[in-house]
Amino acid sequence: MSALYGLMAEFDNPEDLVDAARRAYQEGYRKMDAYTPYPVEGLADAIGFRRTRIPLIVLIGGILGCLSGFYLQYWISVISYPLNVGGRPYNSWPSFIPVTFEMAVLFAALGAVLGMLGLNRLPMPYHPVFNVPRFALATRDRFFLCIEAADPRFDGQRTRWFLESLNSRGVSEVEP
Amino acid sequence: MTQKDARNKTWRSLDELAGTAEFQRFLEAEFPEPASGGTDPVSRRDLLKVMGASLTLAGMTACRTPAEKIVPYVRAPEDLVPGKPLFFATAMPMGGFAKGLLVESHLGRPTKVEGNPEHPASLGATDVFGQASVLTLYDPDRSQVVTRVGRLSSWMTFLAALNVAREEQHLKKGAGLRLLTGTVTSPTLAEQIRSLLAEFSSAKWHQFEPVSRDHARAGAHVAFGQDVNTIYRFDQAQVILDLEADFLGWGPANLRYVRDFTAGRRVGQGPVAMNRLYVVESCPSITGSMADHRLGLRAGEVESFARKVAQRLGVQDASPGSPGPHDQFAEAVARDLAQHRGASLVVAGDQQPPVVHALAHAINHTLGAEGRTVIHTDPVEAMPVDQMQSLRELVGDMQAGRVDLLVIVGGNPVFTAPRDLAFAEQLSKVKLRVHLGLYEDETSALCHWHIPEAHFLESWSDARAFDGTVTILQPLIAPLYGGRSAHELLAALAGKASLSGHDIVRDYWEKHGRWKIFEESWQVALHDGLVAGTRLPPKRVALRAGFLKESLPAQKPGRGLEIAFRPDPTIWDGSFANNGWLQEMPKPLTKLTWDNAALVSPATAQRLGLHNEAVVELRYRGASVRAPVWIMPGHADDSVTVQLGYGRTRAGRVGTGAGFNAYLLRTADEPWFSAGLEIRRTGDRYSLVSTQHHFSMESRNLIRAGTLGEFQKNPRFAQQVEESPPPGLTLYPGHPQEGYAWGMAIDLNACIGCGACVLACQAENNIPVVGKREAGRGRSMHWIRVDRYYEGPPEDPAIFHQPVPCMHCENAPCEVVCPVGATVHGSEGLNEMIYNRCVGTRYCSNNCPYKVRRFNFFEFADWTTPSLKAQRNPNVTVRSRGVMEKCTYCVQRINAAKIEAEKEDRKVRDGEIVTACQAVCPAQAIVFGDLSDPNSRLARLKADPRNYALLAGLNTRPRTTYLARLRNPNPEIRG
Amino acid sequence: MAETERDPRTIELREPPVLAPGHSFASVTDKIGGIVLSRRTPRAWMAGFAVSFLLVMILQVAIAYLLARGVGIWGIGIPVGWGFAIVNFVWWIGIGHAGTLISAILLLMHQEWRTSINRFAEAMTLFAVACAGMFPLLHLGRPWYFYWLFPYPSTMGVWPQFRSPLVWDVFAVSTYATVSFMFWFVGLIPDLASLRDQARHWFPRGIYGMLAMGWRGSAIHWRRYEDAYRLLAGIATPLVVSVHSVVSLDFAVAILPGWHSTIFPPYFVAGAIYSGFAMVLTLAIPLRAVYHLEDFITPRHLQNMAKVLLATGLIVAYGYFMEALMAWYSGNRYEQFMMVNRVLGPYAWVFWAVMATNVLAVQACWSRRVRSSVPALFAVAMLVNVGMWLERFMIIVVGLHRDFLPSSWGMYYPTIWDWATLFGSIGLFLFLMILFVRLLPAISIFELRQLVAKPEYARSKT
Amino acid sequence: MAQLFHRSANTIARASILGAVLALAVTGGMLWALYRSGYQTEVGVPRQQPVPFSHKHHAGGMGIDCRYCHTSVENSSYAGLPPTETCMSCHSLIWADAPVLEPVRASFRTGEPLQWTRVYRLPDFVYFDHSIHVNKGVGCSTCHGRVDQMPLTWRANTLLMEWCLECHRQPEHFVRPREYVFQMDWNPPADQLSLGRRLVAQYNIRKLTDCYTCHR
Repeated sequence: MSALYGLMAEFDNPEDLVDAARRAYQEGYRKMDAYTPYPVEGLADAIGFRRTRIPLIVLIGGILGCLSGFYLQYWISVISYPLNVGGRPYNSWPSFIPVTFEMAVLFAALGAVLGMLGLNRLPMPYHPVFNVPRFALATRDRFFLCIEAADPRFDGQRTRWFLESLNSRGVSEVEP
Repeated sequence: MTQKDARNKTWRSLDELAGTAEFQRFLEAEFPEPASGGTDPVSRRDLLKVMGASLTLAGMTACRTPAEKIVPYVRAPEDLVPGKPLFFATAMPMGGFAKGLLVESHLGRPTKVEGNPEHPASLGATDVFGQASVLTLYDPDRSQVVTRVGRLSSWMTFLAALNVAREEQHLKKGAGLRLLTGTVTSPTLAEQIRSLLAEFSSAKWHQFEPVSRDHARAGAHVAFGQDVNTIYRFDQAQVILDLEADFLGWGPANLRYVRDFTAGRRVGQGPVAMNRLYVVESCPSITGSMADHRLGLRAGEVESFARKVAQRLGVQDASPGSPGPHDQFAEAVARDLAQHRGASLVVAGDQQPPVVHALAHAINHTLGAEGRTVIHTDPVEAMPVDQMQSLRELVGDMQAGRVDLLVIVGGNPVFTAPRDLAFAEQLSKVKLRVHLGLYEDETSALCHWHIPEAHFLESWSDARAFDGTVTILQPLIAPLYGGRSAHELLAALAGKASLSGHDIVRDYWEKHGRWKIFEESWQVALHDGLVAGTRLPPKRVALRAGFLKESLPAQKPGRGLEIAFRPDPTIWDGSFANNGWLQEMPKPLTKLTWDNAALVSPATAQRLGLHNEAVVELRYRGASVRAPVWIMPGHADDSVTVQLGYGRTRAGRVGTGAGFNAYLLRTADEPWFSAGLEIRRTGDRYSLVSTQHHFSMESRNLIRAGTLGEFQKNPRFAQQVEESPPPGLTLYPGHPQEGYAWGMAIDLNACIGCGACVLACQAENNIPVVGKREAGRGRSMHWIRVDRYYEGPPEDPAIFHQPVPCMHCENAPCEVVCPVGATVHGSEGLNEMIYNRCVGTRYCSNNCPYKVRRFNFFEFADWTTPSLKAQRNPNVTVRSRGVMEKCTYCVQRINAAKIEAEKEDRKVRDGEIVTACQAVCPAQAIVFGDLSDPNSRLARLKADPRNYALLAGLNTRPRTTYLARLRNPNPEIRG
Repeated sequence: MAETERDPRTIELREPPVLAPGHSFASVTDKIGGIVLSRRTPRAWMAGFAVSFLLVMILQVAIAYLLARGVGIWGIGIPVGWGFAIVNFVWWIGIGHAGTLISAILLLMHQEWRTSINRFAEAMTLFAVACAGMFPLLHLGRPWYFYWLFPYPSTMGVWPQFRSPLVWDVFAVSTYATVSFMFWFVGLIPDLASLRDQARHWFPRGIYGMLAMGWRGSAIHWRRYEDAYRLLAGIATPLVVSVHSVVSLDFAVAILPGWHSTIFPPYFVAGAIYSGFAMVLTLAIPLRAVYHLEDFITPRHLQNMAKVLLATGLIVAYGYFMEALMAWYSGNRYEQFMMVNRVLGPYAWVFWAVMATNVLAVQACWSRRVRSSVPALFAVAMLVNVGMWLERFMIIVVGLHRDFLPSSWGMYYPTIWDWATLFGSIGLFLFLMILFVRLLPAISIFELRQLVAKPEYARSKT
Repeated sequence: MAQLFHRSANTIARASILGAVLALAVTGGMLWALYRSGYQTEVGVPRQQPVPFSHKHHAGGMGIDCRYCHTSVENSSYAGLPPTETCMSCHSLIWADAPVLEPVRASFRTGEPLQWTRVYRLPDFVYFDHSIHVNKGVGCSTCHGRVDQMPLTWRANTLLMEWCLECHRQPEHFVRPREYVFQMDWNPPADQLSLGRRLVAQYNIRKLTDCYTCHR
C-alpha cells in the first residue's frame, strides 16, 4: 500500500520511547517524529533534532522594536512637529526610554510566539497521525514514535518488525 | 432635590423663557428692518442687532452642527466692518450715579464692558456691577411683556388704562398721583418729572434707595446748613482716617478713589513716600484690608471714637464720652492727622449716623482740608431729600387712601422697604399701581401693571457722576424684550406716549444744552461719553458755629448684640440677584458664593457657641430670620453683620431662594445698625460654599510684605525670603527666545482685592457659571482668582489679597505631563491651552502648583439659550464638556494687536495690548507687556526690587510675578 | 530505578509536597480536564456567577451614565483631579502583576510549586489588566478621543506627547496585556489539545480543536515550544518590573509633594507583587475548596505564597518608611508638610488603616501556624487587598488635596458612581475569572504531568 | 480517534490568518484615505446656491476684482460677503429682469437677505484672519484655487490642519509679492523658493507653528 503516511509505535513510558527513538536513529531512520503528552528530556536530540532558531528570531525582534520605538519618538518630537514642552529639549531622550523599552519587549515577544508557531507549521488542524485511533492518548499518558513512509530507508514490513522489536505496546499504520 | 439644587440645575438651560414670541422674532429674524436714513443711531443699531443675531446664530450653532447658511446684509451699514468690534461710550447708573463705560460691540451685540478713561468716575476702570451688567442685559429671565395683574397685555392697552387714570387725576390736580423713583441725577428725567408735577400740581414725587446716602446728606446739612456734595482727593492725602466708609469698596466715586488712593501708595526705588490709612470699622472691608492700622469697633462705637479724635483736634463741643480702651489709638491718629494738616482727611461712611458725618466735616475743617483734600460742591441729585422720610410719607398717604395712582419707576420697594413701614401691606390700598422694572419681581407681583424696563444698554438716557459730570447714555442694541425706559414711561404719564427715548433726551439737550452747534456737540458728547463743562464747580461752605452742641447730643451705643446691615458686595441691594456672574463671584473677604451669612467675630462665635454654617435665628425688634453663621476674623465683637439683597422670592431662576432676606429685620429709624439683637441657635446646618477654606499661608512666603521702613533699609527684602534657582542651573540647552516675551506683573501693594478682574475675565473669555453645588465641589471656572490670607491674631489679622491667574511658567509642569500635547509652550512664552486637542486627563491640573487650571466636569457652557450666546465674545472658543481651560493672557487680544502691527510692519507698542483683568483694575495693579523690550513698563516693574515669583523654589520660572506689599504703620502704635 | 525510590511513603518530606502523592499522568489529566468537560457545575460556581453578573450590570449602568453626563458625576474636582478611577487603575494593574511574575520568574528559578498556580494566576493577570485598562479611558473628559494617545497619522498632523508618563502607560499597559495574553495562550495550547482529545461531545471538541491549532505533542514542537516559552518568561520578567515602574512614574514625574519621589518605581513594583499574591491567595483558596484541588494546590503552595507576601510586605513597609525619612531628610517644607498632613491631616484615617493592613496584618505570616491555617491566610490576603487599595488612595487623593498653595486646598468626597465603578470592576474581574475556571483548565495539565514524571511524585504505572 | 478536521482545514486556517492580517492593513489604509478624500473634505464639490452665481463669469470673464465684493478682506478677519445692494448696483441696469436673478431683486425689495450656502467653513475653534494672510502675500488662489474658473464655487483645498501646516511651516513655498495677491492666474516662478525666502524676510513673516496662531 503506497498510500501510507508511516508506521506508529505506542509506548507506555518516556524511557522506552527515548530508547526506541535512539535505536531508530542508529538504524538510519531520519524522517520520524515522536509524540508525548509533555516535553520529554532528550527526546528531540534522540531523533536527531539539534538546534532551534527561536532565540535568533527573538533577538532580531527585540532589536527591531528598540530601534523603531526610539525612532518613532525622535521623528515625532524632533522632525515632524517640534514643540517646546515645559522647556524640555525637542530630543528629550531620557523620556523616550520607557516606550523604546516596551516596544523592544513587544517585538521580541511577538517574535518568540509567532516564530514558534511558524516553525512548527501551526495551526495544522489536520495531520495524518490523528488517523490513528489510539493517538488520542498522546495528550494523556501514552508515548508514540512514528516513522514516515517518506523516509528512504522505510520499508513497510521491515520497519514494522523493527518497531515491534522495541518493546512497544503495538504498531499501527498511519493513513495519510 | 432641594430648591437650590433645582436652581443650579436649571441655570444651564434657560431656553423656555427666551422662547417667547418677540425674542424668537428678534433672533430668527433673518432680515433687518429697512434702514431709514442711515444716520439715525436707533435704527442703525436695530439693523446691526438683527444682523448680529442671524450671524451669531450661524456662528453659534456651528459649535455643534455645521452651519450651512451665511447671511449677508441687504444694505451694509456704514462704519461697520464685519469681524471688527466697535466701541460706544455710555454710562452705568447705579443708585442714580453714573460710571462711564466703553462698550464693545460685535455686529451690534454688546459683548464686553470697559471703563471710559475720560470719565471722572471711571478713569478706564469698572466695578463688578459694570462688568456683569452685560449679562443682565441678555438675561432671559428679564420680564418681556407688559402684564396686567399677571396676565399678558400690551403697551397699547396700558396706555389706554393710563389715560383714564390721567383724566381722573386731571380733575383733582393729581392729588392722588404718586411717583416713586430711586435717586435721580438724570437732568432729562428730572425735567420730565418737574413738568409732570407742574401739570399735576398736587401730585407728589418720592425717592427711595435701599442703600441711600441719607446720612451723608443729613450730616452735611447739619454741618453747613445746606445740602452739600463732598468729594475727597485721596491723591492729595498723606494721612486718611476712614470711619467705616469703605471708600474703596463702594459709593459713586469708589473707582476714582481707588485710583487716587493707590497712587498715593506707589513706591519706586530710592526714598519714597506713602500715604497712611487708618480704618475704624465693625466688619472688615476691602478698605480695612488695605489699612496700615485697622481698629475693629462696633458701628455704634465709631461715633464716640470720632468725638475723641475731634476733641483731640480741638473741635468745639466734640464732648467725648468717658475714657475708653482706644484712647491712645485715637490720640495717635489725631496727632498724625494734625501733623499732616492740609494733607490729611477724615471720611465717614454712609452707614454712620449724620453726627459722625458732621464730626468728620468739623475735623476736616480744623485740618484745613477744604479745597485741598476735600472739595464741596452743590448736590448732584436733582432733588436731594431724606429718602427714608420720603418713603414714610408715601406709605402714610397710601395708608390714608390718598393714593389713586402709584407709578413705581424702577426699584423693588416691596422687597427693599424697611419692615416696619409695611410697604407691601399699604400698597394694596392704592387703586392703580404701575411698576416699571427689569424683572417681574416682588413689587410687580403686587402691582396691577408691570412694564418691562429697558436695560441701560438698551435705552437713551443721561446721568450725573459723583462730581456732577453728565454722561449721555446711548443704547447699544434695541430693547431685546421690548422694554421701555423711565423717560418713555414718564412721557406716557405726561400724555406724550409717542415720544421715543431718543427724542426725549435729545430734545432736553437741544433746549438746555446751551450748545452753539447742537449736532456737533451732541455727537462729541456721545463719542466722549460725557458732556463737557457739566462738572459742578467747587464751592466754599462755612461750618455753622456750635452746630454740634445744639443739634446733636452724643449718643450712647446701645447695649447687647449689635446688628449691622451692609449692601452685598456682589449683588448689591438685591437688584443683581439674578446675575449668575455676580452670584458666583466669591465675596472679596469671605470668599462665599451664592449666599449671604451672618458674620460674627471669632470671639463672639465662641462666646455664643457658634460655628461656620450653623443656622441661627436672628431676633431683632420683634422680627426674626434664620441665617447661617460665618466667622469673620477681624470683625468687631458683640456685633453681627448681615448683607442685604438675598432671600429674593421672585428674582428669577438664578437668584430666587439664594440666601436669607436681611430686609426682614431692617427698620426705618435705624436702617444701618442698632443694638438689641438676639441670637438663638437652632442646631441646624446650612452648607455655605466658600472658594477658599484655608486662610493661613502656612509660613510659605506666598505673599511677601514689609513695612515702608524695612523696604527703605533693604529694598530687596522680598527677594531674599526664598532663593529662586539661577536660570543657568539646568541640564537642558533651553529654547531660544525669539520675538516678544509676554509677561505680567501684579502689584500687591496696589491690589485692593475687589475682584473686578475675576468678572472682567469671565466676561471676556466666555467663562461659564457652574452654580452653587458645583462651586462647592471645587469646580468654579474663574480663570483668575483672588486669594485671601490672614496673618496674625484672629481678632485683628492682617489681611492680604493675591490675584492668581495662570503663571505662564517657562518650565511649565503642566505641559510635560499632557499626553496629547494639548498644552504646550509658544515661542513668545505663552503657556498655550488648545481646547480642541484636550482629551481631559486633568493631569496638567494635578501637576500645576498654582492650581489655576479649570476643568469642564460637565457641559458647563450654555449651548442652548440664544440670548446668552449673543453675549459671548466671538474671538474666544466656547469650551465644551471634558476640556481643560485656563488663563491665556487674553491671547485673542494679543493676536488682534499683533495682526494690526504686522499689517503696519511695526512691532506691537508697549501698552497696546491690555488684558481684560488689567483693563478693569481700578488700582492699576496688573501690568501686562513685553519682557524683551527693556523700556516697557513691564520690564521696569520686573526690575523693581519688590518683584518676586510665586513658589520660585520650584524653578517653574513664572512669567507672572508679584510686587511685594508694603505697609506704612505709625510708629506710635504698636503693630 | 529501584522500587523503593518510587515509593511515596519513603519520601521524607520536611514540608508538604507541591503535589499530593499517588497521581499518574491519567489521573491528573482526568481530574483537571474533568472540571471543564463535566456537564454538572457546582452550586458555589452558580452563586458566584450570579453575584458577579449583577455587579457587571451595575458597572454598565455606571459607565453609561458616565458617558452621558461626564466625569463630573464622580467626586473629583480641583485640586483633587484624580479620584477612584486612577486609584482603581493602579490597584488593578498591581494585582495584574502576580500572574506573569509567578509564571515567568518562578519558571526561570525552577520553582516547581509554581506549576499548579501559574495558569489561573496568568488568567487573573489578564482580567486584572482588562479591568485596569478600562479606567484610564473612562476617566478622560472626552473618552471618545482616547485614540489620540496612540501615534497614528492624523489629518491634524499632530502626535502624542512622548514626555508624558500617560503615553508611557499606554505603551506599557498594552504591551503588558499583549505579552501576558500570549504567554497564557501558549501555555494553554497543549492542554487545549488534551481537552480536544478528552472531550466526548463534538462541540467542545471542535472549539478546543480549533484553539489547539492541531497541536500533537511532537518532540520537535515541544523543543521549540519550550525554547519560546522560556524566552517569553525571560522577556516578561523585566516587562513586569517595567510596567509598574512606568505606572509609578505617573506620580514620580509630577512635582507634587507625595508624588515626586525617586523611590516610587521599586516601591510600586513591590506593592504590585504584594497585592498580586494577596489576590492569588484570595482566588486560590476558594477555588481549591470548590473543586477539591487540595492535591494540586497543597499547603506548600499556600505557605510559599504567604512567605512571598511577607517578604514583599516588608519591602512595602520599607517604602513607607523611606518616604517619611526622605520627607524629613530633604528639609523640603512642602514634603514635610505632606507627611505631617498624611499622618495627622483630615485623611489620617487612611494612613493608619494602611499601616494596620499592609504593615501590621502581614506580620502574622511570621508564624508557621498562620501560614498553615487556610482561614488565617485568607483573612490576611483580604486585608492586604483592601490595604493596597487604600495605599493608592493615600498616594493619589491625599497627595493631591493639599499641595503648594493653601488657598487651593480642598477635599474629595466620592459619589455613589465612584463606588459603583469600583465594585463594578471587581464584579467584572470575578465574572471573567469564574467563566475561565469553567471553560479552560485552571491548572496547567501538561506541566503537572512533568511533575508526575519526576521520580519523587510518580508511582509505578499499571 | 478519527480526524477532527478535514484536510482542507489546514489551508483554511492559514488562509484565514493571512486574510485577517490583510483585512486589517486594508481597513487602515482605507481610513487614512477616506479622511483625506473629497467625500470627507468636500474638495471639488460644487455647491448649489440660491442664485447660480458664477465667479467664472464675474471674476474671470468680467475681471471684477475680488475686493469689489469681498470688501473687508484686506482689513478684517472676515473677507466679507457682498450685500444685496452690491449686486443690484449692476443688476438694476443689466440683466435687470433676468428670471435667474429674481431672488436678488426679491431680496432688495423685501429686505430679506440672500442665504448663500457656505463653501469654506472652519471649525469654531480655528481663528482665521483674511487680512493678515493677504497682507503677508498669500494669494487668494493659494487657498481658494482658480475661483475665476469656477462656474459654481467649490472647495479647492481640504482645510485639514495638516494642509494649513504645509504653508505655516514653510511659507516660502507659497508667498507671492503683495501686488499679485489678487491676481488669479499668478503662477509661482521657477525660483519660487528664493523669491519666497526673500519675501518672508521682507514681510518679516514670523514663526507660524505656535498653537495660538490659530487656536484660542
